[in-house]
Amino acid sequence: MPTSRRCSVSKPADPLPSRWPRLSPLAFALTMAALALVIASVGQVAPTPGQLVDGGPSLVRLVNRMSPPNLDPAFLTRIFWRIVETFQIAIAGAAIGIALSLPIAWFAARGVGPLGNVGAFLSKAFISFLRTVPDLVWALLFVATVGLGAVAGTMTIVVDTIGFCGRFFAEAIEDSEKEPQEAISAIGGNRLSILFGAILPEVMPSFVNTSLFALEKAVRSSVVLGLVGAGGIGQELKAAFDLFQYRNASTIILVIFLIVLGMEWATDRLRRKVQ
Amino acid sequence: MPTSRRCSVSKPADPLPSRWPRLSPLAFALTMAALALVIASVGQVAPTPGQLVDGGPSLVRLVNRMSPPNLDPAFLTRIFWRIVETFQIAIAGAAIGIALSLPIAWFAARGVGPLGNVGAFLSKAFISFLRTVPDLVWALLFVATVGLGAVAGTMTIVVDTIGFCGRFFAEAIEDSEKEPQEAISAIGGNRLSILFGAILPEVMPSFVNTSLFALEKAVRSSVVLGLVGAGGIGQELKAAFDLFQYRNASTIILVIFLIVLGMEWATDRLRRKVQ
Amino acid sequence: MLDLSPARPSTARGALSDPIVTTGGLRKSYDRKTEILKGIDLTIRAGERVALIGSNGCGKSTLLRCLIGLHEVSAGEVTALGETFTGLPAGAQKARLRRKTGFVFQKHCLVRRRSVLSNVIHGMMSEPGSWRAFSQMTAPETWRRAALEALAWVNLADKAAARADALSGGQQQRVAIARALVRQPALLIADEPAASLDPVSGQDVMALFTRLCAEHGITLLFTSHDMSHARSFADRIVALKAGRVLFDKPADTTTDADIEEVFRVEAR
Amino acid sequence: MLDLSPARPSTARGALSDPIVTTGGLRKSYDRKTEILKGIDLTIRAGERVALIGSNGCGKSTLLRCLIGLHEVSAGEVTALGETFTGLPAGAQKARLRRKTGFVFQKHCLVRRRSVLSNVIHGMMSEPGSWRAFSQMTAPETWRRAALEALAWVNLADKAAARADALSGGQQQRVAIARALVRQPALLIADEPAASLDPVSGQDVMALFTRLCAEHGITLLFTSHDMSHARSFADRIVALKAGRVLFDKPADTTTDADIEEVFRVEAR
Amino acid sequence: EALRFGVTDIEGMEAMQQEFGAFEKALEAATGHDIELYAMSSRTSAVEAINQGQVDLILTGPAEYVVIKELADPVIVAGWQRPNYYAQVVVLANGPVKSVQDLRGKRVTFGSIGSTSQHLGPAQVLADLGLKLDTDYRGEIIGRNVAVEALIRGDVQAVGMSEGHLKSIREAFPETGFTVIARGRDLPNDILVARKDLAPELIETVRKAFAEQGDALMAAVLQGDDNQKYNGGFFLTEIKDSDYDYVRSMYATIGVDTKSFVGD
Ligand SMILES: Nc1ncnc2c1ncn2[C@@H]1O[C@H](COP(=O)(O)OP(=O)(O)OP(=O)(O)O)[C@@H](O)[C@H]1O
Ligand SMILES: Nc1ncnc2c1ncn2[C@@H]1O[C@H](COP(=O)(O)OP(=O)(O)OP(=O)(O)O)[C@@H](O)[C@H]1O
Ligand SMILES: [Mg+2]
Ligand SMILES: [Mg+2]
Repeated sequence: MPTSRRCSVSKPADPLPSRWPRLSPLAFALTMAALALVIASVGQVAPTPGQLVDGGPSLVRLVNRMSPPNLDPAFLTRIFWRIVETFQIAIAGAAIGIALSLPIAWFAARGVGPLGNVGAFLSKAFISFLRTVPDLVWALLFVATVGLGAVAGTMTIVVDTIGFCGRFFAEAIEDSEKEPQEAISAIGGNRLSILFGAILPEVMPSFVNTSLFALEKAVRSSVVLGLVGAGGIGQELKAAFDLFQYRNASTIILVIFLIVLGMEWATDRLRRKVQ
Repeated sequence: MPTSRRCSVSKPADPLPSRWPRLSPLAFALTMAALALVIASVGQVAPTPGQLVDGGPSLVRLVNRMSPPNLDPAFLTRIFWRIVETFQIAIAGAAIGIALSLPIAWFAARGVGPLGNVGAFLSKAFISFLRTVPDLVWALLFVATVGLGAVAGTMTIVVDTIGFCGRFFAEAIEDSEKEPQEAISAIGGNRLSILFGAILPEVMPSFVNTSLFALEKAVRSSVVLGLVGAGGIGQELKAAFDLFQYRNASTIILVIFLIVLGMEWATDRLRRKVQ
Repeated sequence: MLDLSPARPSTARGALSDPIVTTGGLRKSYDRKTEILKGIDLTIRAGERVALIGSNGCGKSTLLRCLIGLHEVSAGEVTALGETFTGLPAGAQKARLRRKTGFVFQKHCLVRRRSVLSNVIHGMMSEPGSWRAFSQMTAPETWRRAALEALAWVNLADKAAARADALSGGQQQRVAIARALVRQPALLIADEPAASLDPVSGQDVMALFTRLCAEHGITLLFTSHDMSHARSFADRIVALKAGRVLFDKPADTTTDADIEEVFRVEAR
Repeated sequence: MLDLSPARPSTARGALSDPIVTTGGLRKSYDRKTEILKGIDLTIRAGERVALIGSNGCGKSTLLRCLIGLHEVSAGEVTALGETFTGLPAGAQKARLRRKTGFVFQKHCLVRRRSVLSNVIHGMMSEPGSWRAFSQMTAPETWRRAALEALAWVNLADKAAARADALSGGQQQRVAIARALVRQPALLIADEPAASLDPVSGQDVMALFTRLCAEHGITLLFTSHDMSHARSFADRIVALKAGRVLFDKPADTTTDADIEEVFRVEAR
Repeated sequence: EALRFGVTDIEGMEAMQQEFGAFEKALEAATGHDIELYAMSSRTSAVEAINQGQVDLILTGPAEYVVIKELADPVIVAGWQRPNYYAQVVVLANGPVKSVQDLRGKRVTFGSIGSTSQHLGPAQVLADLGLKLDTDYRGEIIGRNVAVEALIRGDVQAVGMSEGHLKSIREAFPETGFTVIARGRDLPNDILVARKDLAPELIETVRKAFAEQGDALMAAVLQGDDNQKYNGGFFLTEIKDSDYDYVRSMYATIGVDTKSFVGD
């Protein structure tokens, strides 16, 4: 400080730190390789702006073909019941999936979970595995186990939800602020105490977001439920396209959009509640 | 404090706060309704434990049918090229999608973005819209615009990626620590300064996670690329199932699983780098 | 940026200069139940150094934050650096106001994943070409040098390359001070700047403030729980109690009895 | 939980009681370049109150954190409350050690989205049935009462229901103190407990510590930048400088010259 | 006891009720057994369901039958005739392709892998006319909706589909003209099969119901909108497995050996 005796001793020649972070040669090479890969890929398969501009008329044609949406009351009633059916399965599947994701994500969170780093890796691998095995295989398995229908549909959604929520919950847990956790640990709290005392309050908004996204995904997903003969709004949409009933399809899309918007709104409200 | 003069004035009868948070009647009713809905749905469509236990033998049978994986070199070579093809499209699509998601998510983040709350809501609605419109419709649009093939595939993945990353980026931005942002704002930083100075360093781990998940999703997604005739490993997997070549399918699943694990590992490394 | 060449004439003590901050009947409540500030009338003149004292939770930080629109004012009017507002200042007003203000927070609020130097460079964010202040990578050479100099003032030049969260509590506090000083603010607001500094560093920082105020005509408003700091480094002491100004006196006429009164707890 | 009935006999000053914390050649470096602690030998006896002083960044917080295994010790040995370890204590050791320790952090580290009462109840987390300490909703009535009482000690009983982040800086600090005190720790480690407290609250908190130490035989190790606190509330003062113990003296024989020496900056 | 009746290619229970609700009642009346309906959108899960005994009866298409026969060895109950069930190759009316021979070296898309009318049938038609898949033309699997867009745009030159598909496409694209340049023989019938370990008396009861009360049952089937494809058709009770050898040869045409299906 200039006015104090300290000032005189502060070496005037403290060097400016280098502008760029110092990377190890390996890290540098990897970064460059990744960049080159991205650029090469983008160069080969990205659309040119001209192509995009040309798309205007096709867009108009497509929209024309899809409008006006079919608002026939009988059709709307059918759609309504399909949505009820979908929601029932989606809510149950997402709720069970979210509940199961919580402990699994805790196990999978490095440095936080109770199983150590190896356990965390294995849990992460398990979550990835649930995600990698295609829906069709789960469908086969569940059809063989519990038969065709809503129960198998629920289980397929459970698996999908764990594959998704498990990863994002674990990430939120790993990224949550360390200080309050340290504080509880210093008082003698165990890992469970840290989880419930410090981590959960902190990650709640992120969990709400992930969970409601999982629910939304379950409602939107068209493939999964059909595979096990469970039907739902997604099937109706697929059927509309298969029969080239574009006006029916646009009605269904609009309805789903309204639902998604509603859930977006609910997510926002809930997140502000737990903020 | 007991030993000080303050002690004497502290009212001894400071009441214990009530155990439960006080909810407005409306909030209470809504909470109860939501709970009832979840419980009712779970009750109707959840599997019983017995059903799950019975599933063991079917699982074994299914695994038997899928093993050993087909390791024929010719087949593996084909798979390899399919994966290269898929990666090229997935990387390009995800990279463009992530790049576009950044500004959109900023617009969509309540209280942070430059467009105000209405702008944020509209941006969120836009992101939701991209997500709601089914892949098939995007495929129709892009095929009509740029023709069948890799470019249309890339664009479909771009749209999917924005629909996903837009939401999760926006959430991360909204949830990021407020104090450093306030500090920069107090010094006269504008919204862009706050974004680059305080928010981005803070949300980097979460962005890395979301982005690499989006890339993984693009690689895994079986439907999207097939829709526009861009092929890819997902298409190969679907064909293997449709033609009941289960051993081929299991090879493909294993390969995808290895890739997913690799990306999981990369995610972890990268996130620790930016931590 | 501190331009160190021709020091502006410091305002003579005692001579009444122009008001730079004025509050009229400022009230603030966070919720309907309790009002934290119950009508504060305060005038701070250019070049003055004012200490704000009061017991924990009396509303010092709240008042400081209201002055630059970090909190909405519930009632009353604030005029700071020529900008008059009620509630929150409008966008453009806020920008103009904050461009000339330096603010040191009680919680130092550094960006923990960035280097110390980057954090100080953030102080340039309201200069033209502000995007270059995003981090030390993008900053122009002059800013980088200015930031390093500001760090040298608080004796942390050797930590410039360290990550902000690898610093001790007191060191972080000093980085926040450097961030507020790197550019020459007309008004410097500092919320307990010396709270976690060791005795010598605390003295040094207060002396640095005094020197900068004298040389560049900076107006200083700071809070402190260290009465010796308040008495020796401020021209004036403003004491808050129960949401009102208890007294507002020149520092040299403030007595021990006055101070005791500030922190005395009344029967509720 | 503080059991207030039959106060354990406080250890008489002067009489040498058993060591409760011992470090032998404790070294600590965060990275390869600089060693923060360069061999600390320290003995703290049961019932003592020890103040740790030193300039910013000299390693006080680092030392305190090493004692309960929050940081890995690079070299040397620590014995605390009968647990001896090098590096990091093993899981079970850590649990036993921390069960008997109260720790007040320099950054108060409250869980900001929980109520003040919940935060204090967290102090019970190492008691049997620890899950009930997750929040005030699940806690048994006795713990809730004990927490409210601890809050009353620091004069915050009326804020029990507020969210932790709705408190002022000094109030948060006091909540952290209540959290460390709510259960009767054998060893209380407090990192600048009075840093952002107003003068009277600071005195009060230090007096509270003293009283609890006397009544319950608690051992106190605290850091402070307020030399008057160190001198009047500690039995012994340990000064750190340049990674070593500069002196370790009874508080009443520490002179002003000693203290000046601690904070004097040598030419580098 | 209840007979579990599954239909492939129906999307969900709701749709199943709508299409086959009336038929369910009629079949209950005709057999005296309770009937439960199940929907299966994928043939993979259909195979799984019949193998695990989750359904007793499956109504399915010819290509699926060949697979199920291979993997689950079911018992044939009755054929469901679909008049006008044939595959065709569709091109743009005003496009460059005027005959099948023009398709040499061009791109042709098939709707869904292994589907009788969209993949096997059209490929067989072209093969019958001398065009070999993947040597004389490039065959790709692309959904009908996208394929039609691509056809209009000129990316592909022909699309394989059934007669019903073309009808709905003509309705959706009134401004575009489509021409059929090749058409196959009528495809084998849809078929109702029973799982192999279902009690023979039960199978006999069902078979008798179709033989004796076919008209009533068909009238009930025709209550469903999508089931109009059976309009004018009959239940055929004299169906042999060898009737489907034509489908097996179609599989061979697309390069799939039906013996290589992996079952239990
Ligand atoms: N976000 C908030 N919501 C509700 N009440 C708040 C909030 N922030 C502060 N308060 C309350 O306002 C009062 C004043 O807080 P403030 O931070 O201004 O105190 P202070 O004078 O700066 O105290 P300290 O010396 O401890 O920093 C306190 O009683 C606090 O509980
Ligand atoms: N996580 C870390 N990584 C690297 N260096 C660190 C880290 N934490 C602290 N340091 C360095 O260690 C030294 C000692 O820090 P410490 O927090 O122990 O100081 P202190 O004595 O508590 O200071 P203060 O009085 O400011 O709280 C400082 O120079 C600091 O820069
Ligand atoms: Mg304050
Ligand atoms: Mg410290």
